[in-house]
Amino acid sequence: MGSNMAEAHPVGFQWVVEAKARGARVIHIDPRFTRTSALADTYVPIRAGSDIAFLGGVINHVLSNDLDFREYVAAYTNASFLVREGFQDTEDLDGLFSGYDAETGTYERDCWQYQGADEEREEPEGASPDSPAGDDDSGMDKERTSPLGHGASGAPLRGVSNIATDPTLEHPRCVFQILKRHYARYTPEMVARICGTPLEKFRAVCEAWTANSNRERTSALVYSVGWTQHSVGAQYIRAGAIVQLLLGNVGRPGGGVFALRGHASIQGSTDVPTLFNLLPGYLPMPTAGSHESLDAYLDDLRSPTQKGYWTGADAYLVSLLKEYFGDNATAENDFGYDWLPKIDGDHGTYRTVMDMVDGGKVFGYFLLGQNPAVGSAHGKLQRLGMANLDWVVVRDLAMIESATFWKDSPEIETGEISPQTCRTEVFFFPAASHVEKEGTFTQTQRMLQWREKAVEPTGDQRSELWFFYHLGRRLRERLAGSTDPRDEPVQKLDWDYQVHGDEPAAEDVLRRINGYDTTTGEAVDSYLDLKADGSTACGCWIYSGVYAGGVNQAARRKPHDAQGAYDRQWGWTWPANRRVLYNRCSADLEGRPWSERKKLVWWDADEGKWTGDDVPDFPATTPPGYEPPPEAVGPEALRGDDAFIMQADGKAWLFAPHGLLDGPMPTHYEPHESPVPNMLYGQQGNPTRKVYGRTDNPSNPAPPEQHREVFPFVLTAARLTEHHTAGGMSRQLPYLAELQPELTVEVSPELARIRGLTHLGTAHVVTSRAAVQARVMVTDRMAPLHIDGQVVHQVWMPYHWGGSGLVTGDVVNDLLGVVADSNVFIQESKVATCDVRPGPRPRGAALTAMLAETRARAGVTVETGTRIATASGVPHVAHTDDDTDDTDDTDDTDDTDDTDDTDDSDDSDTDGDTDETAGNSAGEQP
Amino acid sequence: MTGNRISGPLHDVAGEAGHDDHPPRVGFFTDTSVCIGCKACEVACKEWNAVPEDGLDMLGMSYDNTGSLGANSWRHVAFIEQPRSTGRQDPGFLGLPTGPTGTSIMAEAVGPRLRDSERGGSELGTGPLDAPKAESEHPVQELGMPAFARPGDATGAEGRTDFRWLMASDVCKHCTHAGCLDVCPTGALFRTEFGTVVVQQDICNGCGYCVSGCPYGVIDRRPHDGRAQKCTLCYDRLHGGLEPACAKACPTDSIQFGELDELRERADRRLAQLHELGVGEARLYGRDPDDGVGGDGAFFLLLDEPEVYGLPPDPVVPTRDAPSMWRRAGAAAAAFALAGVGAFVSAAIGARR
Amino acid sequence: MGVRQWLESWPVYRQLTGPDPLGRGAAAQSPRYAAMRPRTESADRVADSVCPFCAVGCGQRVFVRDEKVVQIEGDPDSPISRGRLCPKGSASLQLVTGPQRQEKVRYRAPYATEWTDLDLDTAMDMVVDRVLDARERGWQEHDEHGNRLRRTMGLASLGGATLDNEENFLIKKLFTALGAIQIENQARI
Amino acid sequence: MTEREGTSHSDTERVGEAAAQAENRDIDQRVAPPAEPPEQSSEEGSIGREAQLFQGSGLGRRRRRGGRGRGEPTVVPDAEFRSYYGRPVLKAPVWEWKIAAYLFAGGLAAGSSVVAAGADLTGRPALRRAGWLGSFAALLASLYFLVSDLGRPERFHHMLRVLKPTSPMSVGTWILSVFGPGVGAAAVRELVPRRWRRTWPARLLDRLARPLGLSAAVTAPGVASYTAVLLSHTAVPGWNEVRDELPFVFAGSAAASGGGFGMLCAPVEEAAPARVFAAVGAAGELLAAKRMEQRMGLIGEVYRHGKVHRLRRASEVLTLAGLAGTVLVAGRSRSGAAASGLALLAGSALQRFGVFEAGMESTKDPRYVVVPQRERLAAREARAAVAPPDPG
Repeated sequence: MGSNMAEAHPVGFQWVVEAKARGARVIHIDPRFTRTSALADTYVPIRAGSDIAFLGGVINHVLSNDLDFREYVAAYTNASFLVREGFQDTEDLDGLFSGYDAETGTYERDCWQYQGADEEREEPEGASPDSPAGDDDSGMDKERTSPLGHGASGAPLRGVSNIATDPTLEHPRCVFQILKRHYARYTPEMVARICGTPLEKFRAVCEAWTANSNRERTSALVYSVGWTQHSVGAQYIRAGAIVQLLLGNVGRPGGGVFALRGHASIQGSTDVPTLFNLLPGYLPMPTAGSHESLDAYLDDLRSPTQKGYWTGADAYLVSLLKEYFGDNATAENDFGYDWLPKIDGDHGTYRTVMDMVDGGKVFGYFLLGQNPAVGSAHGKLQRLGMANLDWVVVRDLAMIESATFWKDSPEIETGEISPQTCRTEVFFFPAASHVEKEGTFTQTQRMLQWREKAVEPTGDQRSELWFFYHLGRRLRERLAGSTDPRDEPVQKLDWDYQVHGDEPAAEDVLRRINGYDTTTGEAVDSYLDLKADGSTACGCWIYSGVYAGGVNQAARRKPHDAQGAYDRQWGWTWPANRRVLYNRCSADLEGRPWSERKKLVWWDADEGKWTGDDVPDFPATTPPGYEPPPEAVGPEALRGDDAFIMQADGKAWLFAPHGLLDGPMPTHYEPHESPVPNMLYGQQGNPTRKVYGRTDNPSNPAPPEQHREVFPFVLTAARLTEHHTAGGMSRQLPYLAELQPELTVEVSPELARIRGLTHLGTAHVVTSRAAVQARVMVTDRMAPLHIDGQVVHQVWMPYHWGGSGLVTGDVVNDLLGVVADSNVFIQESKVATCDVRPGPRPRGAALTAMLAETRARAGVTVETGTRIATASGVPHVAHTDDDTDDTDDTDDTDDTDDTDDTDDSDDSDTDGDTDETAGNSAGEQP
Repeated sequence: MTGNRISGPLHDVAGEAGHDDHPPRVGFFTDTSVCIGCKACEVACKEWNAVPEDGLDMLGMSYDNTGSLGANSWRHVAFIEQPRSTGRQDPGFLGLPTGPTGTSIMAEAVGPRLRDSERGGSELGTGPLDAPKAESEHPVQELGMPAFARPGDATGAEGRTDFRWLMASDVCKHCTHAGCLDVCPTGALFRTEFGTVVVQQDICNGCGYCVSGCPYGVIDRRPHDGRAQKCTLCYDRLHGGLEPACAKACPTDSIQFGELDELRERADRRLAQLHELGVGEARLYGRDPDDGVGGDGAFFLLLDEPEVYGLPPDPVVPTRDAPSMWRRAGAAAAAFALAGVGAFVSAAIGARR
Repeated sequence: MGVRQWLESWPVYRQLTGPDPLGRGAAAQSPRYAAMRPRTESADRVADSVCPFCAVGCGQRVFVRDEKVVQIEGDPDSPISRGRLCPKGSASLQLVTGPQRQEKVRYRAPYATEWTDLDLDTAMDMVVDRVLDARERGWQEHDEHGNRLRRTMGLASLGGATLDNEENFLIKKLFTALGAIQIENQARI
Repeated sequence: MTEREGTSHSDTERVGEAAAQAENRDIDQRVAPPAEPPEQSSEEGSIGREAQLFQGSGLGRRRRRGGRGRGEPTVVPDAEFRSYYGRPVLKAPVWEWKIAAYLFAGGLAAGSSVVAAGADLTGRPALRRAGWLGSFAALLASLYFLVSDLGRPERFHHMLRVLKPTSPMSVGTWILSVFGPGVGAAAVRELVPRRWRRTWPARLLDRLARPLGLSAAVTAPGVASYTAVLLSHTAVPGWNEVRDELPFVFAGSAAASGGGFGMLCAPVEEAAPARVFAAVGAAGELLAAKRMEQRMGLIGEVYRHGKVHRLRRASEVLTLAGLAGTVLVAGRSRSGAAASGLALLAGSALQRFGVFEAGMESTKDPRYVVVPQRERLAAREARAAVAPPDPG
């Protein structure tokens, strides 16, 4: 679901094809019939934006028929934990959980907490790098702080040993029963009404999924940005994870929730983040107010009494600061903690772009291999923002739309931008390509692979490493004599990397990311070696081990046919070269594999340690039945069955007492723009979604608003195999451009008839933001759906086109507005509403007038779509001003898997049978 | 060296072509049942062989914007949308408010317009480039449409339920009896020691005969270059012990390269497996050494009739009929000679009279 | 070339004297084709690399001859990709060697209607000036409650998902030291 | 449908499972109905027909276009035919009009050389002179057409690299390389100015011209007829399907044009053999062409429609007129002879262009490839059904 793997990850799809050949059943759940569907055994249609309803239906099927893997669920999840008495479910509050504040559009989340835990109330933090975003600003000033301050650590919990549990799972307030009640109305009939998925199809999926998940068999779930790019995106993944946990498909071979990410190192750029709310290794950026000192920061990050490996956060951060500031970081100056800038809300890319448009706040912009004029939602906003800056630095392989917006953006035609009046200074720096520099990419399965440099770049082409190293060097030279304290961090920076000629040595950077002993200079072997006393430096603790033994482990290339299962000698996978996370779950409570067929790691009683085909994801010598002493903390506090070692309570969270802003359990909310009302609750959309009510960011009306018939169709967009994202790396290449030369809009024959569209004719798709012209592709692959008795049509467009390159076209992202998931600020770009009209779109002033007229007809105002609360019993407040409502925010990461992504399509695979299917599964299957 | 030199089964093609001590015959088995239509084969082939881009035009044939094999595309992925399902696939659109299938719409938009192009659309990159006239002149109309059709509007007995999307990578067949090779007057086309058929670019003078000699419509003359071009089965790579670029790139191993005998066995097993799984419509194409070209060096597993993929259902190498053609020509020549002699003889007789 | 040699190089002669009387195989082969070898064989070196497009992380081998990339193809040793590449990966050679690659720094002055050339060194210095200026103008020492911010809002950056970990590390490190926080990449898009 | 599916399993025996086969049929039967467009009824007219197109028929087009050439009903039911978006299966020949011109010029050279050689042997100097010169001119023209149609004309001589019996073009090249020098020698002798006749090269030429010319005449039948094989020995349905008659059409056409040229250029009194040759040739051509048209199956459509039809109809009329003129007036009237000769020449040329064009047309519609092959397969299957395959 939410992934069009065959098209977006074709080479990874070989493993699905292979699994299918071995008997696995492949199910593809997607709004349109794609190349993935073509190879699947079963294609299941679904309305874009309704996946939680579908998954909730699966959860309901599992729970109401007692089909869960009970031993697994009882032992490894928090199913037995009791939740506080004050907790109220969406069933009670018309789609809201308890704690909702309609004024701010946020939740007070204390009431979601476990009974017995955290009585003093705590700041979150603490999930694992691969566990749900943690944060919780309960008790904090909502106006100003944010859970963004919690990195990816899950939620810190105090008093975990006090949490009340009911091992029988019968207590009405235990997670298991709460879950059961929460999804009780997600019946197959309801799923069919909401998703448009025919009843029989849905039942077939439920049966296949549950029948294939047990001791002997596992099912894998694959998603991509078809899940993340929603206003409820993080909860989509949670919903998938809950199904997989209930069925015992996490941490076991052939199971899992696979995030197929879209860029060569997008995983790496999340781990070693170029993200505003994170420091390397999912440590949070310090938050103003609450993180005034190192101690305050650390206290907020992890509770000294919690379980698991997040208790080592002090060592991780101090080692990072040692890497940043070298000898200048000392215990006396808190290792330079004060030099870190503080965040205090949403500083995400869309917020920043709006600040650019507003002027006076942002002056300069670096674009590093990114083309927001085409690739980001609401392209017009992006271009207008850039046109309102002092300067832009673009570094790319080829001339892209984001470098030439001042002379050839679509706004030239409408008069909104003209070269003569655009003051933005633009620097274009040609970049070195992947073969002209060395370094590591982290692929979608968290594997770092080293690339050798093949040739030198030509002319002025340089790597980013060169650019930033020398930019830093020059800045430091410029500021060397400054006495301004604000320049101190730059002066104190340890910028002394080895160089080859004038090119910094990537291996040296990697070695320092890995970490080293500051006295001996020797590389550390794992994050367990890191110290909080300043004796180690480490750029990214989760990458510790990539240079273990002083050897570049990411450069290992032992042929796959020359090594055993799991290919542990190819590249290096964080953490600790572990290929399957939480693989303790592959063994039962006694540490024996659930079945011979599905064995992965197990307890070797003779040796007194965990062993197996993969690196065990558990304290090496903690036996299966271990009961820690009550005073134990951190890793030592993990019980023998606390398989989720990064969680503060050692358990996988079916119910998230902390860490998510929009509810402890995934709940079906309609997309921000939807043609239908929410059939489950009065609450239409995500009640905490981030809306930006601005005149330049209008929304199409959605129920309960009027005039949604002006935009009657569901629009979704995605990738084609033949192109890459915004097209900068594909539209410029003849061999790719010729394969998909024009922007198309795919419509069903039924819709074509309704709108008078002819195959290969021209049409334009209209939203309240823009009109985009495309060639019409009338195809059976698109099909209308029955949604609660109405026929709803979906249209699909690929989004790779822009104004430059060998093949050009309108920018599909212009159609989208900006509305974001409250947890991770990822925009909802997988679903919107639209109209489709035959013929070319108007141009110039006529276009502007047509859009204005359309908005008027639809009654669109700045308030449209901003009344995010629609449940009964709460005021329906419009959230128009974008200034101060930075209350909700977060960090990313999710349960059992990586998080947000790139750009991609919707769909999915549920792969039955033995083997894992995803492309990110590195290697052979058992 | 005896028998079946110009048609019929021929085991040792390379030996027949004078290659002593030759390696085993190699070829492709393209299993279209696992093709994901990614077109990696097209690109990998072009990168390796420096084949030029074949036109940036949109053809409207599902996701096929290449159109056919030709001088500038030695691999071609066909995309076929059909209102039926394959084997154990479930009917994808069962229970949806669908109307009649629209798979005809594409062909209706594409086919008729091809004829007006110079070579009837058999050259690469030709297709309906422009929007259909009638429609592009549509004014932008305000559509006062109701947002939703009433339930049942589009349903009914005619509603489409089944659907499948066939994808298949086509390539030169490297026939046992190759029409192109037989008619080549320069020896530019030759049978390699691997049993493949290759155009030698240093020899070809662009006579164009091979283009008409090929019963599959594969080989073509490259405009501006003037020479005939087609898949070489990466002859240079074979010399280095490498597999052809397309087979190497193919993500799902739809394109398999290997020794032909082994590939045929593999294909037979795969066919049996698919039949067992209920994919009764699976069939092999070009595998049979008894066919009109003596079997193909590159053969296919298809899920429908060959012509649906643009392949001839029963191709025959023209050379098969060469003896009879020459006999007829000989008779005609004799008649011609007789007429010539007769004319003068009769004239002489007439004059004498 | 002697007459005999010339004659022997004439395919018709070889047809008449050799095992290929019909002239469809050995007799017709040209010397160039007889000697043909894959160009990867003549590479000076081969670099192990990784495909730069999506996140599957397929292995690539980059063949270099005379300091030019002459071929990029899948690395058969990779347990991820087993030597296979998708169309984009297969087009990597064109990506790195194609004419679309820019080689020179380009500069567009305010209100200019065209690009001009700029020396790399000068451009770097100009960027340094601008970074310092924007940082200064956007500096925030405290928020309205007096909490320490110590940051600048004058600068933003977008990109990283296509870059190396090492590069992302330096980007984040430098910007963090400068106090710039609006550092983002595709992972949030 | 079922039957058709069955035929495609030419290797079902190989699968060896009657059960599997039955199952195939089963499945095919089950899925067949939706594959057929629902609107088969006549009232849908062109739409229904176009709907066939998605399985790819070019028929709708043929019908419409055929309107110009008085469309006759087609033989093959539409439902039998499917294709890939109506795209051609075969490549249209890359040859241009020059190849058609070559066919004519080559035939003329051959025909004229026979006339010239006969005239030489029977003492008809004017006819001889005209014949050799005409033959030589036609030969030069044909070589020009041939070479300039090459993609790489400078590599013309590569034609002499090999001698391939399987390649009519190779065979033709070698025939021409025997034919050409003889014609050349004989023609050049005719052109030697009077004042040079006494020089020794001229005397040598004088001596050699006759044997060389005769050798050319001996190869002329080959030149006249090989071009038919050249066209037929292709996958082009419009040429391959007429392989039995085309040599006679072309040989007749060559004779008609050679004789006609003699009639045009030589005095009536010397031209009697040319008249006979032309008449016999023309008659032969007409008869062979008629037979060809009668025997053609589906491919006949391309011959009966459009440009091909117009060209060949004109050819037929001109050839008939030329034949009549030859028989009735050419022996009496110089101008009548000239007119008849011209008509025959034009008729011959148009015949070549017509046949050439028919081949081009026949590749543009996949129907002409698919339908006959389907019929062939069906026939084979029917035969196989009657006589079970040899178990060996």
